[in-house]
Amino acid sequence: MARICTLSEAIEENVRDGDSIAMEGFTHLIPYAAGHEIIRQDRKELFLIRMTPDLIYDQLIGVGAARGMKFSWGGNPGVGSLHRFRDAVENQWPRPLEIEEHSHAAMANAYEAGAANLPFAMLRGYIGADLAKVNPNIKSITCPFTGEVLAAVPSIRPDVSIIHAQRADRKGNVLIEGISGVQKEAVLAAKRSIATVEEIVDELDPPSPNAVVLPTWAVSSVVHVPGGAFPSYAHGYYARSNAFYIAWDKIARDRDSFTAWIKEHVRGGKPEDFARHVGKRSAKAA
Amino acid sequence: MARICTLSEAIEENVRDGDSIAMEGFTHLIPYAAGHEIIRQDRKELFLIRMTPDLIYDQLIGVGAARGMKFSWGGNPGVGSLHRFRDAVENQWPRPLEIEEHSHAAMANAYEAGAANLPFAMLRGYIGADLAKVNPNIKSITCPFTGEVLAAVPSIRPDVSIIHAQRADRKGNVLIEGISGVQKEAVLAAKRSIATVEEIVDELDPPSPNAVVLPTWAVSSVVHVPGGAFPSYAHGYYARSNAFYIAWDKIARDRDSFTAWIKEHVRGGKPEDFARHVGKRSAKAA
Amino acid sequence: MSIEFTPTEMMTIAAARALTNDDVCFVGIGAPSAACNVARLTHAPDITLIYESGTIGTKPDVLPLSIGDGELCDTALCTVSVPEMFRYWLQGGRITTGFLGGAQIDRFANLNTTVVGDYDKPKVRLPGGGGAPEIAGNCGQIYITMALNKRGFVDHLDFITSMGHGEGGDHRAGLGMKTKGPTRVITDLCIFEPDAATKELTVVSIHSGVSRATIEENCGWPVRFAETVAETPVPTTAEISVLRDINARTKKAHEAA
Amino acid sequence: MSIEFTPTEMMTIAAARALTNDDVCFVGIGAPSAACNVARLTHAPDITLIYESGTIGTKPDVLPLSIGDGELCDTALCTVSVPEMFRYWLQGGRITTGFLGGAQIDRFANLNTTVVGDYDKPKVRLPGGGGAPEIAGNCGQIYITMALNKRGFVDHLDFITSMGHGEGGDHRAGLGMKTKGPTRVITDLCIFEPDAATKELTVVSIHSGVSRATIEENCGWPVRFAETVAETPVPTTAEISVLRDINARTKKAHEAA
Repeated sequence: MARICTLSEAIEENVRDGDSIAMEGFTHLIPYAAGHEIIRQDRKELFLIRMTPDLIYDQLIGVGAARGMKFSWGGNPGVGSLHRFRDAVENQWPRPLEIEEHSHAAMANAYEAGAANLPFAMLRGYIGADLAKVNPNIKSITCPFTGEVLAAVPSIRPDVSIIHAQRADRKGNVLIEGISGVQKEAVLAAKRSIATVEEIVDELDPPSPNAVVLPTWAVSSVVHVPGGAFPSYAHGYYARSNAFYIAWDKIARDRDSFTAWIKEHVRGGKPEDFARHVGKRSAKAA
Repeated sequence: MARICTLSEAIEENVRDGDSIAMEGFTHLIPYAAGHEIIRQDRKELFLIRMTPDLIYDQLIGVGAARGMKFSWGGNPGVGSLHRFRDAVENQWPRPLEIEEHSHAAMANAYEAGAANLPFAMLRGYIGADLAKVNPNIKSITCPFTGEVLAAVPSIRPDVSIIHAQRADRKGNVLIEGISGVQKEAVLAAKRSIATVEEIVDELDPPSPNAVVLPTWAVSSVVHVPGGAFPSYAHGYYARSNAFYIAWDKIARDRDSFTAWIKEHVRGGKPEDFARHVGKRSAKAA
Repeated sequence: MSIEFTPTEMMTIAAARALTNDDVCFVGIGAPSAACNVARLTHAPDITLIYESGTIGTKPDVLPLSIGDGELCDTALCTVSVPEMFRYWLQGGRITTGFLGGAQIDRFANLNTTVVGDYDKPKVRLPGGGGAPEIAGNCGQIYITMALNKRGFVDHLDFITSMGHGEGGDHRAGLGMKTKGPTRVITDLCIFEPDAATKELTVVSIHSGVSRATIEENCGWPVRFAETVAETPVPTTAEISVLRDINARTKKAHEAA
Repeated sequence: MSIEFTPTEMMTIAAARALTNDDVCFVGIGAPSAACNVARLTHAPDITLIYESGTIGTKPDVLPLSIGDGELCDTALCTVSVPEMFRYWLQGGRITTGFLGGAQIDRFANLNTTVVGDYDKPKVRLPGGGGAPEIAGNCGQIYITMALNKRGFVDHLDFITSMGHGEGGDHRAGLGMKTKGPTRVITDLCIFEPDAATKELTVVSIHSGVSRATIEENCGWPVRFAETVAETPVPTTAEISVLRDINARTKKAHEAA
């Protein structure tokens, strides 16, 4: 059974120094509030896992919380570079960042294999691509029936996975709606997991028997954090702040302006601050 | 784009003598009307694929339409034996039936691998089980990262798959709701596919963005056959006729009574006959 | 006051008692389904019941005839595809307890539901394994419910559909299986548990009014009894009435449909 | 009457024209997204657009800034998980046309979006491949849109993120790839297609008002021209107005949000 608790408690209990951690959400439902709490609690030596590192990992990398990162596309979507990520890789600032780079297909398959308790994933992929030459975690496997050769990658089994979702009920069952990305897989592949949610309701009342639901016994902690996905979005609650994504380019381009932003908005902030984004943005919600 | 046509046309165009054919539906949404049309059109030498052969394949086996069958559980659920299946295996009546037997997990994974265009599926399975000794299509594969040994089975790639679903729109997009089994995988794994549906509507209007929908360009033919899943059921339309499943035991136990039943209800029947089961049973619908 | 009850009722209730509120249970049809739902309607209201059709957290009001009756989906927390059920939930190691039965069982709790006789020329062709081979391997532990008689409890299986403790001892662990396998076999006459070392099924509890001789007469191998054998507590009024109520509702529903 | 248009507008419209009603199109962000939606709003109303976030059959009213904007899900036929998108739909061979762009391209339409310089000590760390390596391999064919300039069209790639025609000739088929790979590269100055035999990119159509010299000056390798080179028809009033309308709506939406 998931424990319903505060964000501070959830991070305290589930995220440890040195952990491999997956914070997922494919553009949608990115758990920003949880990312900020990890920075406030000063976690160190994390190995970050995420298909699209996005601003959330740019922030964790920029404060020096990460020893390494496994990823498949490290940009600011539709805007440009992740400057903190680039600064870490190009200039080792604020510290070197070990990278393990894959394609989206490989990452998605590796999460899927992790959820299915398999040691590796196979795919028709990486043919003619140089990534296989620089990443020793891309190998091959031969079909025992046809002799075909396929790419193989290790499954992803994070110490902890964190997601944001629309709703949980009071037992801790969690509903995800809209673009669901790899969140279900990330939670099921992990040893421990946290779901932050927009609302906690009496009845989950999914819109269809086939809705994306994580049962309470498959999640470690559930936390009520309205607006917790800002500047990403929550389908049915608030829209993506494309303006913030555009603004981030300038904030993150410079080490000092980044550090000042973190000091003011993250170290000086709290989970409840995210709630104001719901009101501000709800007019755009579906 | 799927062609919306009659059941007779759909079977005529998509099902050929000698085909490997998957008719799926896990207790729910079993495409019985399509099975009857295949018998009426006298298809021969079919290789039947289905996790739970159920009454639908008991009928096809009993009329001698099948040369072989790949399956994982061949009983009348909650009732007992499939007598026509047993008669074929035990006494070669009306003809011998080649069988390829798997577990549910292996079949489900093999459909999944077929949909994903992979040549084989792997699973943690069959350990200590004798099936691996009698089925040469159960092999093993070694993880290139951990050295672990997993079971491997060929993916399922039917010539044609047939399913029954709740609704299609006029473009041929198909919605499945409730217990969705392996139907999506069966359709995507196949060269050709038919969906019979309870209703054809102007707007599909799925209840959630994450509903189970097959786009029109992933299906060959869509056919309006109300009641087409009887005596199985269609969630939201009519309930399972448990009474018919119980009655089948007596009908199928004897070769003559089986043949008489087929003559009267299948060879002498038509797809429109299924519609009466909707009215009769709609009181039980969800 | 004494309650009248049948051996089958005793078997179902003994199986129900083995379940707890924290169990996530992979339910088979027949006796397991009755036992799991009696547990849910008595001492374990928060138990999670999963049927292999993909229904998670289901709370049926009548027992399903098939593994995928509409009732299971209507009352479930959610319903997933069958590949997802077998991949993420069963193989994923998320199920604490699996329930199995079979046509035949041997002293190491291996099960046969495939054939009597030779596989290629069977005397009796049974339905086959369905989910059993991987339920046996991937659930945290396995409970088995079967009526005790010589047709079912046999000295030698013609076919091992799903592995229990194999040839006993550490055979199972030696094949790399990390789950416990069968930890309890609940019959209409008694309850067996595997011996800690040899893994041979051993009678640990005898149902009220049953003699050791009756157990021995109905089992196809020389029965071992534990050093201390308990008497299974008789069904309570509440247990019996919940079981009979659900059976009555089920009968009515299946006949009507 | 002549219409004023920019080279970028010409590029987008030329790309849109390459698409048909029957296409099932895997859409990238930026120029591909504009081209696909212009096609949908002009000559190909029934085209199926798929974004890698899992949205199938989407009909956005404004262009998404990211690959997973809410607009894509709101207007989609359905939305699937990302593993399903990459397994059943892309790898499943269900996509007829994939759209790619990149930081760098070579004469065999291989693309680099990973690094400039050495992989371990990059001069510029680019975002990486994302979906590109498997889009390049698993879609029926690939269209590429990129502005033609020496920074992007280079003689040698530092890193092959996604394979086009490799070293040319039958290199691609020799690696077991059954899909066509890049069949068209649409730039702001001209359109390239791979030579049937050598697979080297060859100019087949030049946009109105552009000289061969301009193309040669902006390309990092000696440009080949097809025997017959067409002049790309200028945008129609309808095409331009659809493109400008959607760009205007998009700008307004992104600034507001």
